[in-house]
Amino acid sequence: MQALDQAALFLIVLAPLAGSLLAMFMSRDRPKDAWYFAILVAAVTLALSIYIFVRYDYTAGGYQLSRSFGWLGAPLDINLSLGVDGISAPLVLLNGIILMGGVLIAQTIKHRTRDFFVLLLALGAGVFGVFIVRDLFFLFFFYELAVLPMYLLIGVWGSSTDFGTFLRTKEYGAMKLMLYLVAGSVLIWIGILALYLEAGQQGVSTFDMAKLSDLARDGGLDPTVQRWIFPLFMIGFGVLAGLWPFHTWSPDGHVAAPTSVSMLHAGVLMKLGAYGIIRVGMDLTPAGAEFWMPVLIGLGTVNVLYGAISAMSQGDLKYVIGYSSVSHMGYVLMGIATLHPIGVAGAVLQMFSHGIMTALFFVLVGAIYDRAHIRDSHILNGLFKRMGVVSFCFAIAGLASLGLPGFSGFIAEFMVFTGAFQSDVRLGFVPMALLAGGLGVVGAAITAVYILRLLARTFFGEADRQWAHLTDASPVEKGVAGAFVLILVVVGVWPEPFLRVINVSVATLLEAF
Amino acid sequence: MELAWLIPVLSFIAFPIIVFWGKRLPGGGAPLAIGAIAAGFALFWVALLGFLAATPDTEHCLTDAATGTLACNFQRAWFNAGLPGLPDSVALSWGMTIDPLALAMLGMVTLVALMVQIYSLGYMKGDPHFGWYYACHALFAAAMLTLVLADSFLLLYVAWELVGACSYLLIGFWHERPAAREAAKKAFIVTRLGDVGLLLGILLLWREVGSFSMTAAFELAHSGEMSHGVATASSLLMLLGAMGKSAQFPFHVWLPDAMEGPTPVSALIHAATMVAAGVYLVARAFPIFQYSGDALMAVAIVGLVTALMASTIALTSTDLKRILAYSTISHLGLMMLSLGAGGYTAALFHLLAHGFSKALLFLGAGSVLHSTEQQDIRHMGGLRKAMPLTALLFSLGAMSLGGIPILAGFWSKDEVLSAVSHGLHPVFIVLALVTALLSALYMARAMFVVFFGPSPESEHHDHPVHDAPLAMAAPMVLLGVLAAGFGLISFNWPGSFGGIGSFLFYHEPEGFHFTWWLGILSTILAVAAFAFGYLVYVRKSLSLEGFRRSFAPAIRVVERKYYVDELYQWVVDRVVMVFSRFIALFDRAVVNDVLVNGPANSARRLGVAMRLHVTGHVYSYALVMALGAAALAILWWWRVA
Amino acid sequence: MVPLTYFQLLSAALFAIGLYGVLARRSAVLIVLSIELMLNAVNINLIAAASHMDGVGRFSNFDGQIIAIFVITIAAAEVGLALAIILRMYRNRATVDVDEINLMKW
Amino acid sequence: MPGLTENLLLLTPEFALTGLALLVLAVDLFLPESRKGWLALISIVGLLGLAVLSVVMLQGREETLYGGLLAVDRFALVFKVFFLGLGVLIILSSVDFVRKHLSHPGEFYGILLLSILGMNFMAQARELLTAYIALELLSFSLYVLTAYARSNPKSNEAGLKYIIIGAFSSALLLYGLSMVYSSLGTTSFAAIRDALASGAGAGPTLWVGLALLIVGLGFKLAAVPFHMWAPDVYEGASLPVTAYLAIGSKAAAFALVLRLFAEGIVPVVDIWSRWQIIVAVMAAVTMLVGNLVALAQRNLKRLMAYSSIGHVGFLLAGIAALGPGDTLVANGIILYLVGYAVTSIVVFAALIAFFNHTGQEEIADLAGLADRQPFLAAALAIGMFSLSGLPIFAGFTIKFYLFTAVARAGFLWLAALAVFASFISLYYYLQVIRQMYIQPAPGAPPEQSHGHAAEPPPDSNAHGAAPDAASAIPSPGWRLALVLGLGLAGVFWLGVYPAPLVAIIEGASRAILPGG
Amino acid sequence: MSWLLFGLLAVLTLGGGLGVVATRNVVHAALFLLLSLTAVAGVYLVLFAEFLALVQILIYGGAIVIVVLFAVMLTRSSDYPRISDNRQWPLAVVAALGVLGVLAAAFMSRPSPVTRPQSPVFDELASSLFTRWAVPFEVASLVLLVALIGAIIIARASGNER
Repeated sequence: MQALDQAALFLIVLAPLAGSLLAMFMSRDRPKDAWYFAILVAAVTLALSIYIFVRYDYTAGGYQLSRSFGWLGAPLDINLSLGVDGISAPLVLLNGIILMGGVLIAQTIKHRTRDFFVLLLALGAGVFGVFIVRDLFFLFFFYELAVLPMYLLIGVWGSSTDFGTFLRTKEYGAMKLMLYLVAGSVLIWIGILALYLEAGQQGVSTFDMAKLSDLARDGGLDPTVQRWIFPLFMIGFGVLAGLWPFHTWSPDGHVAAPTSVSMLHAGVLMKLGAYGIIRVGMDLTPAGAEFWMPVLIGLGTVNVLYGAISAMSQGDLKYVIGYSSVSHMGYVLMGIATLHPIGVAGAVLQMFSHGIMTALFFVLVGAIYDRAHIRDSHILNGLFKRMGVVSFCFAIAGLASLGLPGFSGFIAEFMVFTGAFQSDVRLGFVPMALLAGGLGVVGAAITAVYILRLLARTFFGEADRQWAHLTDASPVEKGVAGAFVLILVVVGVWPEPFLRVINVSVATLLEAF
Repeated sequence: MELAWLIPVLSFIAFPIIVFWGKRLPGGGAPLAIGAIAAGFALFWVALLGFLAATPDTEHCLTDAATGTLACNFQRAWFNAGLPGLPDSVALSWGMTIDPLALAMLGMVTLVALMVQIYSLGYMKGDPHFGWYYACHALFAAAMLTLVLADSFLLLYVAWELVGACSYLLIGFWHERPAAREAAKKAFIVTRLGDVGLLLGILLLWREVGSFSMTAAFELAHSGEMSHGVATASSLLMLLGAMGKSAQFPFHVWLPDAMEGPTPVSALIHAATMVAAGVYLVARAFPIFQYSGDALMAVAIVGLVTALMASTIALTSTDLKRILAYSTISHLGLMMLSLGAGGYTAALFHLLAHGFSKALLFLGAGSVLHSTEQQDIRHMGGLRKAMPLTALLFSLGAMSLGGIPILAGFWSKDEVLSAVSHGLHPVFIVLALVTALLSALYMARAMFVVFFGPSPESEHHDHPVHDAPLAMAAPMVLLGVLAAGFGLISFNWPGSFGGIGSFLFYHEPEGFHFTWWLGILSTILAVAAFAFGYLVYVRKSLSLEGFRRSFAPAIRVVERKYYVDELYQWVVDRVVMVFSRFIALFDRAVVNDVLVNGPANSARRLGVAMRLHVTGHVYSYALVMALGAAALAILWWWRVA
Repeated sequence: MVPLTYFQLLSAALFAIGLYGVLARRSAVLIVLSIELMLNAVNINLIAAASHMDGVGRFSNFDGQIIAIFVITIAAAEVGLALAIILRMYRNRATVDVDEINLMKW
Repeated sequence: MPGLTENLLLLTPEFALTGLALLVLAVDLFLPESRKGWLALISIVGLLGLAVLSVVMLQGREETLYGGLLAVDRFALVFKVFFLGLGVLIILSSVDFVRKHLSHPGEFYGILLLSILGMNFMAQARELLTAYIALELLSFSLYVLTAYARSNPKSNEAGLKYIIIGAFSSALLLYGLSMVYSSLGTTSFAAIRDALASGAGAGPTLWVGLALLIVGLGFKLAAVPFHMWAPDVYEGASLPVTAYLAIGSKAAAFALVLRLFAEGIVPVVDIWSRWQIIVAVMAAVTMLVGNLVALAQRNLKRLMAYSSIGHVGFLLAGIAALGPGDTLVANGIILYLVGYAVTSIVVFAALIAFFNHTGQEEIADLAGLADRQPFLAAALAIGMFSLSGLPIFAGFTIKFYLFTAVARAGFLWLAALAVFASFISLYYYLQVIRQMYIQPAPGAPPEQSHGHAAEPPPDSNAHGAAPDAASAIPSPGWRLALVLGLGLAGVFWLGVYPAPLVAIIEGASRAILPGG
Repeated sequence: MSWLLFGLLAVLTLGGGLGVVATRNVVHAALFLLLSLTAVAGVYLVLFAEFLALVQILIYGGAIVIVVLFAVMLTRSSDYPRISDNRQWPLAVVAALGVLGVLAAAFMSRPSPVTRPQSPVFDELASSLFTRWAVPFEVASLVLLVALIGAIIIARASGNER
């Protein structure tokens, strides 16, 4: 136990990374082996992520399972410092789950299979890294590492779609996604440098987030400077979180991406952005965060409504889900921006919940696309008759996404609204927050509109003859989808195991405000 | 009494079992659902007796200052939002309040649900998704019972949404029919619009109270410390939710369409229980509404408008189930009106009486539909002979709702009218009486046309029309008894029972009060209406043709349901979807193509343009170097000088 | 005595002439010749400075001349190699006109 | 008066290197055509031996020879080993190319070795003329190597342009040198520093002289606006020579510039602080021009040329940010040079392997490489990702280090601009990767987009069928594979754990930045 | 006397230079170069740098100009006279004047030292060259070696290209 505690965090990054490197040396001609190997690695990381989550002692709070490895000394002071807190622990678990699901679903990849898993595991390692490091350099390192494989994953294994009036090739989707995310990271990088400099002015030249956080809390960072730095983080990380108007990479990326990549993309990658805003923006530049939160809450609201309204008139299933992700990430941003314990905790829970939910969506859309080779909801119909399990799960995912109680999304969204309604306790933007909360609720209603339209149009009813050949989900797909549904329900009914972990760290985080 | 938590939980447990293993269970899982609800009904009696035995000294129980009634609270921790112990965190619990209001609803819901589920055994026999049907029923029952028992607004909202979802699933049960799909979607979305208000109202209250607990909110309102504006705003917002669920104008459009679902579902969800949840909500939050005052007025107006509008439409509708649906809307409006007038007891009494009667009517209609496979009353007639039991029970229900004395509806409606006459401006009572008259008229119409009128010549039934089988008949009989006799509980009977008003009241126990002039007037109106109906539809001695001709335009407006559906459709097609398409186009053309591709393309074009400076001529390279050298030298010199 | 500045100005003028030649001529050979002019300007400057040193360092007044020797050496090597390349160019392309020597551009 | 033999021992590696070059030239005369491969072997073994010799002999020595002309210090040693190692890798990757595409292999290797000697002296020079002569040794070698493929018109043209512009710039540099000499009477870096500090002899002649020196060095670095020769020369030269140009000559020039600035100018803070901005602007313009113009390139070598101009911009930002006693920036520059070299060698080795089999060098020619030769494609992709500064590869770490150092020195805006410029660069690096991984190989069936209205297309996973035999490329020979392997290992190592290298570099920086 | 001599030599130097950059005939240009270089040697003499003057005459006047003339002969073709200035010559004038301006301004901004020109004796020069400047000297020899090898390889008639 002691030994595992010491190594768990290191291993959870190392395992997928080493898996990725080892997979490079596997034979290209035996794709099945690569799949089995990837499952093995993913299972190890899943086990580790569960261990980490369970092991997190919510009564103690703070960062746990911490380790630090020296990397570069003063004046840079970069160390590979690891640690999880209540905000990252659920996200680590989320990534473990989604990575496992993604690897399983990737069974259908037949082309350059080995390379696919090499990249997918590297992606997983990057995401784990971001969630567990306590050093700005390594945070940025893993952040970019998570972005990097996306280009090839989408570009090589993706699909191009002709929408009649416009064309979305996989090259375009991949290129845009990559450029967009790296553009965001440009801002982050500049922000990190600025933060390092400002801390250096105070005699604390370091990239160590713990030290920087202490410095910020002691009032060591000039508030004016923080106000300049925070927007860099807000937009930089916001790009990855799908912050309006920097969101278009996301739906287009989904449309181009293969199923398991979409799962990771929407399931965890977008969470990195929101996590970054919390972990870097709010924790290290609290005064800046406080100053800019009215803007963020406004943008979050725009996200919610804009995403939902856009989703309403989309025909392609992946566009619908993609825009719906934009909309749902709006709740996360909104929750963060409330600066209220309930709102922020809701945002974190929403990250988890949306991760599972949207991954489920993509599993199902992928299953449909694999069989029908089309994702146009105007052409597909009556799927319930042909693909009962898929449709059933889709309906459940849809209900979860419109915030139906009993599913995790409700708890999270409700907490976000609650936070928004109370956030004036600390800040002077009551009308803003009330409006945001109110419009957020409206957004949930709009979600109902497009989800139900979709269900009615595409899944219910009689099927055309051309869909007679469709078969229901494979056992692997059923298993993954079922597991996701189960998680949605369990968290929706009994969120306490998650919330008690999240609450403790959110409270610590918000002490700075 | 604490065992009451089992009532919803049993059904909750039944749901997944039926979903996953229904096919392997005997009877497709139906016995499990029925068993669960039957146990719930039994437990209701346990809870009722426990409550009646309780005093303010009993553990968990105390007299609620805001409502003036005894209430018992039981809680289990659910989850904490925010770190426990901090001032702005909130601990949420699974909690139930057992008080007269909850018990009354509990009894009605368990009973009607039980009846309907039994009835469905016959009605849904042979359906390919029989198990799924019962699973949904179980889930619905669980959610509805949770709604009734909930002690916090949040839990209420949870249940509220879940019943909506069950309604959605059950309306869309026959999803192969496009109309059913559309109706399900419409029902969910329209109620969801109202729910936006409900959730906002709840959140607004939370903001004021700092807790989702109803008791806490009521106490704050009762003590007068709640801001008046917040009370008004949040109660109006909650009213929106109630209007959505209870199909009040202008959210009423979903309910008639919801008749696309199986008829027992209509009986249970869209007549007796779920649609009453709106009224229940207003009653539950009555302390806040009353504190606001203005909100109560809004409730009254909404109720009156709805009642009037729906009853006129019911008169012109030709679909049997839709007549009943509009009737439901109208009666829900009356209940709202009563609440708005402060007639708390009257509203709830009417809710219960209407619930039994309307369930009965729907089950009767279901029986008719089941055997004739026909919904249009113009194609029916004279069914009295073929299905006497159904005819009897249906007439009982219709007369009860029409306000024929002694039957349950008469008493409850009179209570309502009495409350309205006491609590509100005279205009209200006049219009309420009009509604009562209309209500009797359309009930008479439905009853006489279907069962007593002449059988349409053109209709030849391919298979013989038969009366309801036992599984369907037994529940109807039981409900018929209630529809007939339920009104009797309103009296002060000798002994300890002081009538419903002594049990279910707000602040002050109420005795039975009967306003004589109103009673007589309404009796006259009801009897006249039925007599008129008899003359018109059975005897055919009166003709409405002249009336129809002279008021043709007005009638057309009513027949087209005041164009509310068209208005909705127009808004959706011409505003919402157009806006959505605009946003989608904006997203692609402006946000993506201009703001995203634009800089990217500009950078590339800039690169293409800039590369021209490398001309390939060695002398121009040298020239640039020379100029650069001169410039650098000048700058270098200038900076240091 | 002619002051140092005059020699320096002479060198600068020669340098500028050479520079003009490099920038303005089309024949590669002439460009090479112009570069030689520039290098000569360097040498004038070096030797003039060396001759006018007032003994800043022990060897200082020699150094200019020594540097000039190196410059001449390098210049010679440069001319040789450049002309060899021009010759090769001429053989392959039959031109020494730098206007035509732009297979590669942009 | 110090004699010729003064501390001759300390120059043993240089003499040995000269000897090695002459040996190769001599052996060439006696080797039959089929055995010319031996020359490369001799060179490589010799270089490795010299590297070991240098480390063993010079470790820990801090000396100044010939009255301040040459330094024997940690800085020189680090660069010496770097250049020797680079020589090994370049020769390894040239062998196949030379055998296939060039004549006179003996002279090729001999001149290459002599140019390494020039680079070594550039890193050691503490005096302008010595530096200049060393630089000319390197330049002349490169002129010859560039024009080496004499039947190739592009090679001729590149050689001609290179030598003309090179001679022109050396004239400018020499004129600067002469102006420095005329104002100071001496040309050692230390004298420049003293003159700047005391003001004796300082004046416009010195300023303008220094500016012209920078012009001459700027040409060598290919800094804007002295960069225009670079794309043509890179394109015209043979691939191994291009690699050598991109890595070696650049690194040597930076070694020289670094020592010149660190020892001659930077210590005089009040003057340097006024000049920094000029260098910074030059850096800014360089990185922008290089990366923007690279967006419009189609030829791989030209792309690499503009890309390397962009990287020079980043390195110049480091030069601009140099400060007295601040080793972080100097570390950043040296680390960047090493990381850039390691990455570039991977890229060029892969390109050489590709060219050896196909004779193609346009970006579009790479189409489908991932199917035709996965190893090459992966190596090239890793190189490209690293160049664009993405993590787990050297590029990320070195950029982060350098930019942090630049920002820390007070040039946050320049660091920000550098970050932005490297973002622009990502686009064209991705274009290369796109060709290899996404575009189908020539001859493979074109992939169609899945239309919504169209017939259901074939299974999306079925595309990119195995390439036909014609388009497949055999795996690179063992030499190139070795280079690629070593390079990739270096790329990963630097990307993950550069601390040991940083410690070594720190020593080098201290040698030129006293008080650091 | 020295003024007169300097003036004459300056005129010859610059005149030769202008001739190099202005003439249309390459052979004339080479001869102008010879003139200019010889005048420069004269300038060295004015500066008492006899050794350098000697080197100048020998290497430039002899070797380089001859090489140039050889090259001109070898590449001679009918189009030589046609070649003159390129299109950017006005810009070239501006650049040249600009550079001249900067240099002249730099030189003139400082008072000239009032020292007599002086010169080292030959053996001092030689011993400095072979002691202190030994390394550059040897490197320069390698430069010559490289240039030599390169010139041979590049200029040699092709035939065995692979």
